[in-house]
Amino acid sequence: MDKIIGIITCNYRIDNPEALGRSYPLAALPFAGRYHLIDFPLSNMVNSGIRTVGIILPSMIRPVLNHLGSGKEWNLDRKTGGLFILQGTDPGIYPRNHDFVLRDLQKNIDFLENSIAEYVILSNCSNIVNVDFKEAVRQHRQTEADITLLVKEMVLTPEDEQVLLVETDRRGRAQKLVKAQGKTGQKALRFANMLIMKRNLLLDIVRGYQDIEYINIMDALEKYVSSLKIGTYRIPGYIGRIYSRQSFFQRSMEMLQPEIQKELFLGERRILTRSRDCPPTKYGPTSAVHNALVSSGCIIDGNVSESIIFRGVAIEEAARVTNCIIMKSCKVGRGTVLENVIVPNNTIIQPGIFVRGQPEAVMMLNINQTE
Amino acid sequence: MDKIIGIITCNYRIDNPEALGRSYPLAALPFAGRYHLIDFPLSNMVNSGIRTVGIILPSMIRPVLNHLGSGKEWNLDRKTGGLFILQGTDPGIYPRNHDFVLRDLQKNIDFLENSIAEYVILSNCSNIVNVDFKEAVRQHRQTEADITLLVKEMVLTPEDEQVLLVETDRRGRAQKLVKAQGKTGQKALRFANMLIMKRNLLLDIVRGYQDIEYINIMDALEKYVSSLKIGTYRIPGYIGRIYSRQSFFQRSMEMLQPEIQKELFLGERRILTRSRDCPPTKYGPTSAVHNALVSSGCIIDGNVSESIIFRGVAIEEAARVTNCIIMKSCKVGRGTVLENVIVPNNTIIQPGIFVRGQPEAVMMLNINQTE
Amino acid sequence: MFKKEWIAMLLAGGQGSRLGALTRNIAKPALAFGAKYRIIDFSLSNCVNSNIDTVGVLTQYKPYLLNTYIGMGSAWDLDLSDGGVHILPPFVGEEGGRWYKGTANAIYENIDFIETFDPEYILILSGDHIYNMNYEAMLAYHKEKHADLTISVLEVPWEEATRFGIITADLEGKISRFSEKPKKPDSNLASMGIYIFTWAVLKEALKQEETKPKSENDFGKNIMPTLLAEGKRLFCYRFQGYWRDVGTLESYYEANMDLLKDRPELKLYDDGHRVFSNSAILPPQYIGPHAKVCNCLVGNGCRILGEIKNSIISSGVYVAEGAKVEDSILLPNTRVFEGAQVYRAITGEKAVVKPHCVMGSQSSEDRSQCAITVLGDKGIWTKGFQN
Amino acid sequence: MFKKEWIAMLLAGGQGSRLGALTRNIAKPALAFGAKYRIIDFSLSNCVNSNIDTVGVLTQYKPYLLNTYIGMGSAWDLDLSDGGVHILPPFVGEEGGRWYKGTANAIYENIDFIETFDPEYILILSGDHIYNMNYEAMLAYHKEKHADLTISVLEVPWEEATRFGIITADLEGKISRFSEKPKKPDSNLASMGIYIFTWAVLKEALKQEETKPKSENDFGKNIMPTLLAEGKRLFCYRFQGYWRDVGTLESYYEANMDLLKDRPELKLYDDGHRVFSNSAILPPQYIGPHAKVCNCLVGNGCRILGEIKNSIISSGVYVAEGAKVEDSILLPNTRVFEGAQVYRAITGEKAVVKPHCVMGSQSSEDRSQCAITVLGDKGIWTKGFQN
Repeated sequence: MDKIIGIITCNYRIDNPEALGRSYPLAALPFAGRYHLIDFPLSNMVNSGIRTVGIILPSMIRPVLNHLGSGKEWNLDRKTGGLFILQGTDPGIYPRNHDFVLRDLQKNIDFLENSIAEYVILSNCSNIVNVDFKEAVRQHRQTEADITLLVKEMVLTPEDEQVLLVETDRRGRAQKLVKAQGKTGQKALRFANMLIMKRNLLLDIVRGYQDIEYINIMDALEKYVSSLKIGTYRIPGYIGRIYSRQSFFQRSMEMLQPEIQKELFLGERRILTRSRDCPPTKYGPTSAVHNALVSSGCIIDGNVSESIIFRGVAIEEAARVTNCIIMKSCKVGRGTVLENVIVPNNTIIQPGIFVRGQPEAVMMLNINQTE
Repeated sequence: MDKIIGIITCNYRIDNPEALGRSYPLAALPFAGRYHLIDFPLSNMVNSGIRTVGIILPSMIRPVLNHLGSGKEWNLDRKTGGLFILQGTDPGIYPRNHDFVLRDLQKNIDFLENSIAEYVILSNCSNIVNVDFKEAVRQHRQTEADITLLVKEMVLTPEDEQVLLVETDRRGRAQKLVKAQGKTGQKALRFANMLIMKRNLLLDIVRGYQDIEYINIMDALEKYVSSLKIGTYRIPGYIGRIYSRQSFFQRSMEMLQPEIQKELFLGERRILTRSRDCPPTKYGPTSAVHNALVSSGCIIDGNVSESIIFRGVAIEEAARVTNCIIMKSCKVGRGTVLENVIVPNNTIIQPGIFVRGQPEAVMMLNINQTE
Repeated sequence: MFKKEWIAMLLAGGQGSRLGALTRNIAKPALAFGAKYRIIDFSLSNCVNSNIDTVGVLTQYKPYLLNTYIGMGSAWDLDLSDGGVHILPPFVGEEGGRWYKGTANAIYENIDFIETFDPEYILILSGDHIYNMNYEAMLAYHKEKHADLTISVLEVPWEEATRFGIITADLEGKISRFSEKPKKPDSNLASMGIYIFTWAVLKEALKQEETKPKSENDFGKNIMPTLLAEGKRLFCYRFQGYWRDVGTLESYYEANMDLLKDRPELKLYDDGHRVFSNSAILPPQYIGPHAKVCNCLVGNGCRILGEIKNSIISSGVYVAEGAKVEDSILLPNTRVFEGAQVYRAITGEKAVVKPHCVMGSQSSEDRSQCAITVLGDKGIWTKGFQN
Repeated sequence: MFKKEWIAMLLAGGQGSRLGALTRNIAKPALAFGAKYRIIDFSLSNCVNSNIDTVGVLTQYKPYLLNTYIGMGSAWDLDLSDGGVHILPPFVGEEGGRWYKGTANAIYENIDFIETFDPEYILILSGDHIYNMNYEAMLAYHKEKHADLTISVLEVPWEEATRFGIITADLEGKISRFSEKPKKPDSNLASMGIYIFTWAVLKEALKQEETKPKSENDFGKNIMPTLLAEGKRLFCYRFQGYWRDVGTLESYYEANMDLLKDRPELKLYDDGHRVFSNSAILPPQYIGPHAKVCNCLVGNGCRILGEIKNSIISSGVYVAEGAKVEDSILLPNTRVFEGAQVYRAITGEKAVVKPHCVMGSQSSEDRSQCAITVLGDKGIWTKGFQN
């Protein structure tokens, strides 16, 4: 797949990002014990043989750059191709929920122009998915589509209100792009924020819209639905999207299902991430752990169930952690009880504390932050 | 030197940077056939055993990040330490010629706080120099200075008007920091835009000034001259500073001196840079080359003298290039004559052209730019 | 290459035959240890933590996995353009090929390699010891004593001294005698097999030794006695802390189990001295809804659905529901299927324990007296079926 | 490791004794070539440009410099976690150590390595050929013909056919005969020593060959004739373009000189097919005020103060003022001092030509008839002093 390059946008925004704790760019949001959201599109591209990936940075660049490092873990520390760090445009002005702002591509048009690739795959970082782009490109070629949108057939939940749906004809060709508003409970094809097109077509679109700067590529596409051949590729496996604290929590808990673990993290095309030198995790004689994902470097002496535990967490004796997400380097003191809580990085929780959120309204703990 | 970290500021500005051609950040200005200015402070730090370097980015981040890549060439693609990419503050507001704006350090204070290093070395990227920081730190320790400024004894030229001079007592302790204005022809100690201090002292200064945001660290130091022990370290070898197009040209031509080449580029502590795969340079049967630095990947069939030729340049038969800097991937057509000219990257100069600048007012060619 | 003050040479050629099936396919230093490490991680990490930037690794026995594991050393920050890790297998020269005859000969054959760095001192290490140590302090001692050879020693219980190479030294630390496994030890200082030589002295000694046709070309047996006899300055450097030679099944097992103690002597969770390793990217471990995990060290990518107790569970291990693992070491990617039981056993990489089969003795009373049951790499255990 | 469609095995064990002093200290594939390359760069770059991501490099003779040069393969983008370059020296197994007996035996000894990738096809290459080639087209041909073995061939002039291994094939490309250096060739298609085997077929053939005690275990001499005799499908793939075996001093010299032609057949300046190499970071070359440079290829870091003509000047070479180099190849870091003259010579790495000394014949008339004068690595030339 040396004829395909990827672009990942890290600078779109979601409603109320602060609800996820620190002001991370979403691309650097920690997930499933050791991953960051950008790992998903990046690994999917690399696992599909793509060797050149442009990363459009968010305004807070450090968490993303520090996570990517040299790109070694994705075999992207290369002489030809590799990671290209592209600067995003000022995020203050354009609307939220715009994934692919043409202005960002305009600013980095030389990345597209200097390439000799035939195709470009665009993706944002809001989906938890392991998708084989090779298959999608094969279909794109076979159907001779101008653009292929990756979609997922699903029953809409109230959380999906803001997503874009694709209405197709019988052969899968897009007829209309519509908002999901008011369609809860219906079965529909949700746009999965990934699309494939010829590099030259993308260049045409970017150049064509250079005066209307802050337009989202999807808004531009709406107008072309009749003139261009826009196909759809249905993602076969699991896909989960993160919009908010609650969907972040739900998606995280879905990672406790062994089938989903296998699909995302254990196969040949597994999701890759930055490797860190942590010792193995130690379970003491008094530990009791059930249905939990536990990352390395932890010392577990207490009780953990239905939870996600990140790297370097200590859970002391007689502590009880249920239905929680405990991010890296936290300490849960002896006898402390946590239920339905998300605990951000580096939080020290003293012994004997009791915090209980509700399953439908998970709490974000915000105490004693040392970072 | 695992007890020392480095910080390189890439986001200061010089007067009229456009005079150097494209709007490069100065850190990415090409120099001496294959180097960029950031190579100098970065290599000096690495060659002195420093394994952790923070880079404060300019607002145009791509040229700098693309040049640094994974940091492999400097052995900085590491698990512990390595390159830390730090975001600079908005450069629009503060004055030019500020190298070390406290606001930049404040914004990245966690880099300083998370470190366990004892000392910090700060440097900007405007000096062409090969300096052993180990020696400077040894002297810093020996003299028990709070801060050591790296300086160079020199006779001031009109170009040095803006620089900072350090007046010292007999033992080399700084008594006063003054501007060089009106001191042309005098012998003085010029501040070389590099300094050493304890990490904790730098943290104190940064925290102390958090309300006066855009102050340069040197302005802060002026006030401490009497209360802190500010020493000076005299750089023994060559040092050249770039302020403007003319000084860029002069410094470049100084690279034709074999002694300076040896000192900067050929010894054990040589300046390192990004390696690129270029074929060797081919000199045709009709070539005549004298007193020139020629980078790899060139095809030289014409005449070249007193010039610096970057990578991948083609100089056709009967072309005559004298006292010029030809940057990468340019083509100089058959019979074309260039004198006292700087030619930016990727310029194609048709056959039979004649361009002559003056030795004291070098021209910047600006035609047919494909980039 | 530019002059280095010191470089390290790591002897990693041993077959490790006393480890039986575990080292049938891999060199001993590449053997997995402590749920996520390989034995050589400890020596290499010690080098990095001691600011040694050049390490030659002498390999001979089935080196492929070891070579691949070490690679360019980037896992230990040793992928340096001016130094770094170098794998040194035996090679064919103009006069034909020569295998390494002994520890000293392996160094002798690589004198050219060493000379490219023109070192003052040379540190000789074994690739099969488990310990955290800063060699810088030992070098400082070597320089202070103006020694020709400094040997790192450990105080052992007197009753065990007969099992070690024992060093007799005066109050200053100057060595007067070296006895290999003495019947009546006059000292309880055991050699740890860690040497700092002044390179000029060692080079001379290696060349002399090569001229002796009957020599075993071994550091302990030949080089040290010769230097002592010649009146060279040999000193011992006392090391305090955890150190284990894991050359036998029992010592390998015990060293692993030491990590399960309440406050293990070997610190893995200490930020100041990190143990680096080269590990695959695996997800966090998953502990199932009916799992029981008690006093275990567990690596990444494990899926534990059954019961594990007092055990070392390496990366990528699968323990099915209803399976039981006690007092055991499961090496990477072992799979223990439903209803299987594993007691006081070591399973090799990618080994399989079939459903309802039993390894080791079920009765927990005298288990610590039993022999350790071993299943080799990719081995399949089908014995002891129980329903 | 996951299944690969194909992997490459690169034979780099040869001593290259016909290259004399140039390969006294290094394996032939590590010999410098063309002012900034080493011979193995061409094969490795071909692999990368053909999208092959797994290469085993079989080494045996003085492999240290080659190992260091190849490293983890990052210079060729071959430092991949799932594949990449693997150095494969001979090793000691349970039954003792065995050197590689021949080209086929070297592959045989590494069957375990190959099997970890479970390939369909295997590409066998030599580390001592200079050419740019995309092996993907050859693989497509191999698949199209349902071949068991495809051999890459080159049309050579009929009068030279007696110097090569000659392939006789029908119009379809099916091979009917193979004759090593035939006196009366019936074809002018020469084998380039590049093979694609269907792995299952090769594995079987290698195992059979091992059972024959008198076999030389060589691809050309043993494996190919056996497969032909067994009626396997052997095809030849015609390569168009520049290809040179640089196994002798003369062919090595000529291949270097070919690069100085007006339009060299070997394209080094072609972006579509890049030749990668692992080079030190050196400054641009400096051409002094009184230098004369005419028809030369010059590498980085050179300081040319004298006169160079029709020569290949590798990285880091110094030519003093008043010195003269003609029709020569100076390998990396050669120093030619003031007044020295070098004609039709090859100087090894770090060689020195002393002031006012002369190498080779000064008279330019019959120079091309003269033997090539060779100075080995680190050699010092003190002959022919003239003042």
